[in-house]
Amino acid sequence: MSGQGYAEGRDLGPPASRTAGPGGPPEGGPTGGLRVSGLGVALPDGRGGHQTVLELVDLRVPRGRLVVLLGPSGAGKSTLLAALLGLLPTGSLVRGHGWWEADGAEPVDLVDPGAAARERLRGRVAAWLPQAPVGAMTPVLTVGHHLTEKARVHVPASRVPAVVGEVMRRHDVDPAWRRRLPSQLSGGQAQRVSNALALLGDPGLVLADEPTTGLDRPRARAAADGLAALAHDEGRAVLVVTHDLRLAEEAADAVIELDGGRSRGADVPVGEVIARARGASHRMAPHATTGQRLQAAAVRPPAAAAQRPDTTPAGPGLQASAEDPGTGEGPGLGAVDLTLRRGRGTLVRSGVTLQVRPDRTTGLMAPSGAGKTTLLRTLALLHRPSEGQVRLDGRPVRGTGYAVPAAVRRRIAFVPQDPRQGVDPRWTLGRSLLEPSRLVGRTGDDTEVARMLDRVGLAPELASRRPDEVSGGQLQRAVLARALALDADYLLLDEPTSMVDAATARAVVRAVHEHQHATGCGVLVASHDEELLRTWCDVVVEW
Amino acid sequence: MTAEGWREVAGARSRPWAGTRRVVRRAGSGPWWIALGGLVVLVLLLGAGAADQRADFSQAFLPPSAEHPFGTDQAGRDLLTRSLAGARVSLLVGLVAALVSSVVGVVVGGLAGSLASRGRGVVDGALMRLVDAVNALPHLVLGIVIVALLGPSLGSVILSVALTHWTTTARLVRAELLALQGAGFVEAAVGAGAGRWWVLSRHLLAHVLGRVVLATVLMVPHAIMHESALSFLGLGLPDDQASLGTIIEQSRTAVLAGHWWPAVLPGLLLVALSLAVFALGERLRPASRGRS
Amino acid sequence: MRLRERLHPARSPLTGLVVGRLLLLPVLVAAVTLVMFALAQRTPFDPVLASLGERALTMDGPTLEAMRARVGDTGAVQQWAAWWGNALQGDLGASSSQRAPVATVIAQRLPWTLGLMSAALVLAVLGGVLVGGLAGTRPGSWADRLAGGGLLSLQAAPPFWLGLVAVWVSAVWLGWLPTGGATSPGSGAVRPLDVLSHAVLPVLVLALSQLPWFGLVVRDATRDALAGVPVRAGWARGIATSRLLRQHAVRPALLPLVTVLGVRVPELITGAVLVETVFSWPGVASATVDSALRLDFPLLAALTVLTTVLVVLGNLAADVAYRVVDPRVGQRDG
Amino acid sequence: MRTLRNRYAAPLSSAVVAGLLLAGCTDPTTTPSGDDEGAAATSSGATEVVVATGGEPDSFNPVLGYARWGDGKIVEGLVRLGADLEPEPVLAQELPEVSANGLTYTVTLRDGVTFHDGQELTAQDVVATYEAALDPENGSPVAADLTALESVEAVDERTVRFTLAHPQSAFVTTTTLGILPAGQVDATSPEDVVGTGPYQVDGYRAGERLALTANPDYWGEQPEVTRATFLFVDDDAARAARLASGEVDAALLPAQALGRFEDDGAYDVVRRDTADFRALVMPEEGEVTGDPAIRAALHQGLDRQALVDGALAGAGRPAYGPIPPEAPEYSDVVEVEVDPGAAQQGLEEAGWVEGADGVREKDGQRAAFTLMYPAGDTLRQNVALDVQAQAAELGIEVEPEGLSWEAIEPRMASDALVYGSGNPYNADLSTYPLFHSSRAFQGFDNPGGYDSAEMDAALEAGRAAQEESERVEAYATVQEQLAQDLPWVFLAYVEHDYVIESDTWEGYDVPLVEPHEHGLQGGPWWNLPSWTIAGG
Repeated sequence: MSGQGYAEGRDLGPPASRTAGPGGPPEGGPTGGLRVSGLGVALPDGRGGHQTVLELVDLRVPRGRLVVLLGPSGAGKSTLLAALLGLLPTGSLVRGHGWWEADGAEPVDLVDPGAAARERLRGRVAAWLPQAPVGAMTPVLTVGHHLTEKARVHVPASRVPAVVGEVMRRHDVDPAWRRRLPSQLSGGQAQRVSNALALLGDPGLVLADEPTTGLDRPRARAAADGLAALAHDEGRAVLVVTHDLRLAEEAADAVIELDGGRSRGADVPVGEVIARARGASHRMAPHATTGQRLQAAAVRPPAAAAQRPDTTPAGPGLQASAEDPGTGEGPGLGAVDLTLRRGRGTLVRSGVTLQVRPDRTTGLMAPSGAGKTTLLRTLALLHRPSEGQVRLDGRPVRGTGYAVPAAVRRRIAFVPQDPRQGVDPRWTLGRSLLEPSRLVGRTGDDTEVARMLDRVGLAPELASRRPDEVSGGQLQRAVLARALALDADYLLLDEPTSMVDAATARAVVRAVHEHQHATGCGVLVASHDEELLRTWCDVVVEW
Repeated sequence: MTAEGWREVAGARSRPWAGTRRVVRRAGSGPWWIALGGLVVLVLLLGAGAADQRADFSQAFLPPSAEHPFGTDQAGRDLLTRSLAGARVSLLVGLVAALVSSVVGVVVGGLAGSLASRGRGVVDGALMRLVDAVNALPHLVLGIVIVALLGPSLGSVILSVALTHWTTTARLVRAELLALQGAGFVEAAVGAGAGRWWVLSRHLLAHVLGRVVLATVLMVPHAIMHESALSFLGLGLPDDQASLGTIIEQSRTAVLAGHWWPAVLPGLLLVALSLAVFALGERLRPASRGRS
Repeated sequence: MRLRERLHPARSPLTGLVVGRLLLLPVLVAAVTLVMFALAQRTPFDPVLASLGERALTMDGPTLEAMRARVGDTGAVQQWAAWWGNALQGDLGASSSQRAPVATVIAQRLPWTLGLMSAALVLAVLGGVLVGGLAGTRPGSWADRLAGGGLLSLQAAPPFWLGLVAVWVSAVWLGWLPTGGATSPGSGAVRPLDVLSHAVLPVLVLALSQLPWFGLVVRDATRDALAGVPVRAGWARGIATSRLLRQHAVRPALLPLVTVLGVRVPELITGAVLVETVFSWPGVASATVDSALRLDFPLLAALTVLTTVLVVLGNLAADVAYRVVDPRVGQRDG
Repeated sequence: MRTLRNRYAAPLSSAVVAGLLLAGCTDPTTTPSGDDEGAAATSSGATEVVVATGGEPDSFNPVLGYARWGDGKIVEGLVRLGADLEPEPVLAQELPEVSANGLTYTVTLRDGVTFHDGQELTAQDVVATYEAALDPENGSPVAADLTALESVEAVDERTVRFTLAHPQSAFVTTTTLGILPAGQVDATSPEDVVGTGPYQVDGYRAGERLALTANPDYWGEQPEVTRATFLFVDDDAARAARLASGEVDAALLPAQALGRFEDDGAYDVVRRDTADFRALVMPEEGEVTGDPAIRAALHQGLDRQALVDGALAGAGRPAYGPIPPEAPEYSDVVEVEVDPGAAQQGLEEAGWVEGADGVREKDGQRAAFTLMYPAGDTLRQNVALDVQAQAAELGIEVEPEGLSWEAIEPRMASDALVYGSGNPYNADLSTYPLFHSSRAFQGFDNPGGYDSAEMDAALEAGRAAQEESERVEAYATVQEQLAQDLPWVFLAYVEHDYVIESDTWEGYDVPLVEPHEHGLQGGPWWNLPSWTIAGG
């Protein structure tokens, strides 16, 4: 099959057009760039079959341009980069091409150049800026070792020291770091080393994977600027895959959306694509009252939310003055001046004050690692705060876990981020779903399980499956269904959409909305996805 | 998926990491594991009725033949029969020792794990220091001491193996309990109002037991090795309860006289037995792998 | 909370570790010997028979009974305290099985055991890295399967059996390698070449019995490294495949190997006991067996203490090495 | 692996060597007196011999049991027993002069004998050595031989007088005790043991080896073999291995391990007759073992020759009593015609009838007993297995059980035991401790608890006999009692096998009958000083 497919690929010939993309190359600069046409990728699913991740992707990245490929987690963005770099897992199937056109040379297909050509290409054409720079370096080798090794790919041994010195100067890598191991670098230092490593040898194409993950705003902006400079100042073709709308907004020359394995928006101006992505919240079909509030939230300037909750009540939403989320008084689930530590005492955050009100959806926006999960677990009475109080309807709750009366515990439902952790792997989904009702002495039956599954849009057959027999998205919804079945007064959701596809995310949001509409419970959603929170919540607290 | 146009990327199979995925998938499966597992059963069944053989010195040291596949020993006894009986003794000693050490391990680990999670860190700490201490003892030397002082017998061999090997299980149980305390599904049950007993009986027990069974099975080859080493050193089971180690020990002199089979063949059986039990454990592994 | 702070005062984790273990050591050694003395009390262990050895069998009955009558019955704790009292003053007692002061026996035999163990360890590590690296960098290949099956089988093979097979092969077939002792019996001198030729088989067998574990560790770690992002990133950077395998797959796999060497000390001792017995190597490990078989209590007690100390120090070395060599450990949360 | 090899290979491989050298260079096991240069200079093959014996003797001090029969190469006694079991003078000028009442023995010492350290041998040395052996503090096994000795005194520098409490006909055989200088009777390490023998200690490693060189000042003839190294190798397999790899010239080997060496012309197998018997001790208290019919059936029904051919691999001869046929005290009254049919018939007549499982029964008692043997002793294990097989034919169930001596001792009163002992020199020693009622359960003496007034009287008479004929008569009674009561079932004298490099030495093949104890003293090297170099 592969031989035949390869031959067909050749028969198609190189693309005729060599004109630059929208805007054209900078004057006097290099021509050419990346042109992905009709690319599809199917990954082996581990059971002998294949799962199509990319259906049909077309995009072009001319030299001197920065193109952002937008898409939610799991949309296949990283797979696209893997296909271009030759890093697809063994047994993957591809179709279409990713042509790389260099000055006047014969275009080469980066996706499938043939084994011999791949050996010539790798490391020379495309630079990969992986998501976590430290994790992409071999932990036992020093920075200097990495750089020297890379330099030897490109230049004879005699010139290696000079080349390494040059690239270190250019990328601001302190000579003292040469002897450090990757783990001894800070995040910013690692980023610079990673850049130096990737760009040594002067590749024409830069492929960056989620460059802003885990960075706060200023550092994310710096990263975006750096990438833009690679395109605009150095004339490289830069392709950035991300789900960060702001990055796209700030740095992109063109934005392409990836959804359902297909690319869209190649011919549309950046602003429009971003606006459409922002507006995508309408797909989540909120219930009426929330829907109205959304409009107001969407137009609010982003910076307004960036205040510390301990100094000023954060997230001045529509009714901010009436519903001050910071006092911990009155009805609601409140955090009052909490100090959160994790593990053996690492300080996560202090002075946390927050109020989850009934029939309201509160959003908590923070980057990864900021302590969202710790706060949610504290509010769910699973984690003991080192200082401060959790108040339920104004009364402080003492203790955690078993120490709290069961009736009190049942008033708060918590949906953890990773659904695989959330259900007993030995139990069928049906048994897990019935656990809350069994705990209060009711013996649930199949119809009850079927109703619960239906609420989150799952088929009743899933009740007899075990967790490892369903997909992550299905499991996420099942865990949500169990939480909803508690009929709790407060529902705490930790990154409910980060690990699922767009369809599941929509189903999750819809189910929560319907439940809230029916019961009037208070909801707290923690996420790093600004767009999700802005379009969903009544109040957003930003850390 | 549309059938046409898909192709495999040329040269992908030669990438350095190409095989890693295949290996992970293949681990713990395959018919030869099952075949080896069958050997254990075979040994248990065939070894059962073979103990009482009378000596017949006219048949001493016959090389392997159709009649005596393992040959005969210095007293003219069929070595295959003796080896199978010996393997059964080895296996039983291994099983009992592994069981005893698992019981000790579960008690200590369970105590430490549940106390640690209730904030009784001092007891937990003390128990874990005990585990460290026992771990710091040289197993075979301690076994030698125990057997030497208690006198060689089935009981002291089992005791000496069990007393030195419970720490693995104890650590495992404690770690498992602590990890499960924070597992999402336990927290979910607690959040839904479950009490300690509910969580213990419905969730924890099944998980921990699965692990313990696996650890016990994997400990059996180790215990067999210890037993045979002690027997080989003349500190293990006496000749009339010959285990494989004893049989090999008795054949040491014969090897030099050119009679290789009494030492080599039972040794091969010992290797096969250990591998078989190990393989059985590997088969159990995916079944008891709950999380992740 | 306060208690915890008191138990774990603020200090460098490494010093804390070392100090803690070194404090644990005397307690452990004291406990082990106490258990030994207590066991000796409630067993058929007969000090008179033990000290007489074979002589007891040919000895005049009345004389034997008279000697028994003279040995007073003292409690385990008193015996234990007396033993330690003497030991701390440098008197470890006399070994009946070796007919020499215990201290002399250990001083004479320890170098042989340490020599055997260190040579075997070096060979085992080298061989393990070679086999494990070869197999690990070719996952799923026939070489990998062969190495995997071979290592597992070798691991399942008891060292004493390997030793016997080696003796059989070399004594019955080859006939030119000495199969026992450490020096040629004819001369009193210790000549390096002579020792080397005697050491070949014991060292090889001990190395072979330790090799599978190292090989499997290296193979798995290499395979893990191979499946990780750094190898892919290196490949995408254009690093040559052979170099990639060496530097980015095998080399990271050596790290866990180096750090867990100390943990293997008990297994190494186990192997040494068996190998020394098979090859009549004049080390402490075979003396342990002798002393146990002849109930030579003073020597057995001293050797148990010695091996316990060795194992604890090995574990400590492993932990320290782990923290020193792997900079990532210190930075992990909690 | 290139980088790895370049950078680490050299230090690693040197570490291997260094590790071994560390062991070698610091080897403290050679004695300071060990003369390495001498060894190198005289490495002319045949003048040196390397012998692998069994385990190391417990002591090299004759007072503590070394060279009990006067055959030590380092120490010498007043007399020694020749291959014909006749005493011959060594340090004594001639055989002791016995007084008429048999109570005083007077010995005149040989002239010009010096110890290895240059001291001259005097009567005081003899007295000190014997007094040390009598001292209960020393726990000397020799004391058992000297029960009759009341006092020993130096008449003058050259004359020693022994005074006995009662006459003992065999007293001369006990004057084989090796003589030490008066100041060194409590020496423990072989390096401190100073004798008058043809060889002196030239290097010793505990548990490993003892090296001897010819004593240049020896009073007698200089030996041709000037250097002998004895390796102590407990393990039969290891001994065979070292012999096979040519490291040693001669070794003690069990018959089972002879295989290859018997067919190999480069080796000479020396098989020695012995008085080293193996017997079943039948406890008096045992329901089955104490039954006369059972004992008689085993005595008559066990085929000794088959046992020798099978369990002993031919290395032995049938035994019917504790005294070997070579000894003058031997009486053929103990011998029996093996007849399993008659044995079975005897059992039937005594009421032992065959049960459902083929095992005989009498009054609900099954004819079954446990037979203990020391674990790890392959020979006794084989004997036990053969007895089990043969007894099964008679309808008696024997269950062999290998145990440590500690475990055996408390069970000797109830369970049968495979026992080994015997010497050709002294009938008193090979019977009195084993069968006299006063010795019942004393240590390992009289393990079955046999108690017979007639036997006690006969043993005492034998011990006190002055005349040869009187003694022979007494032991005839002893053997008659044994044949009648059958407290033990004697099975075989075990032959001792030795392998020696052929065509190198001569003179080792003497018709010696060895005692139970063998190793350093026995074997072809029993008369090492009189070996001659072949073709020389």
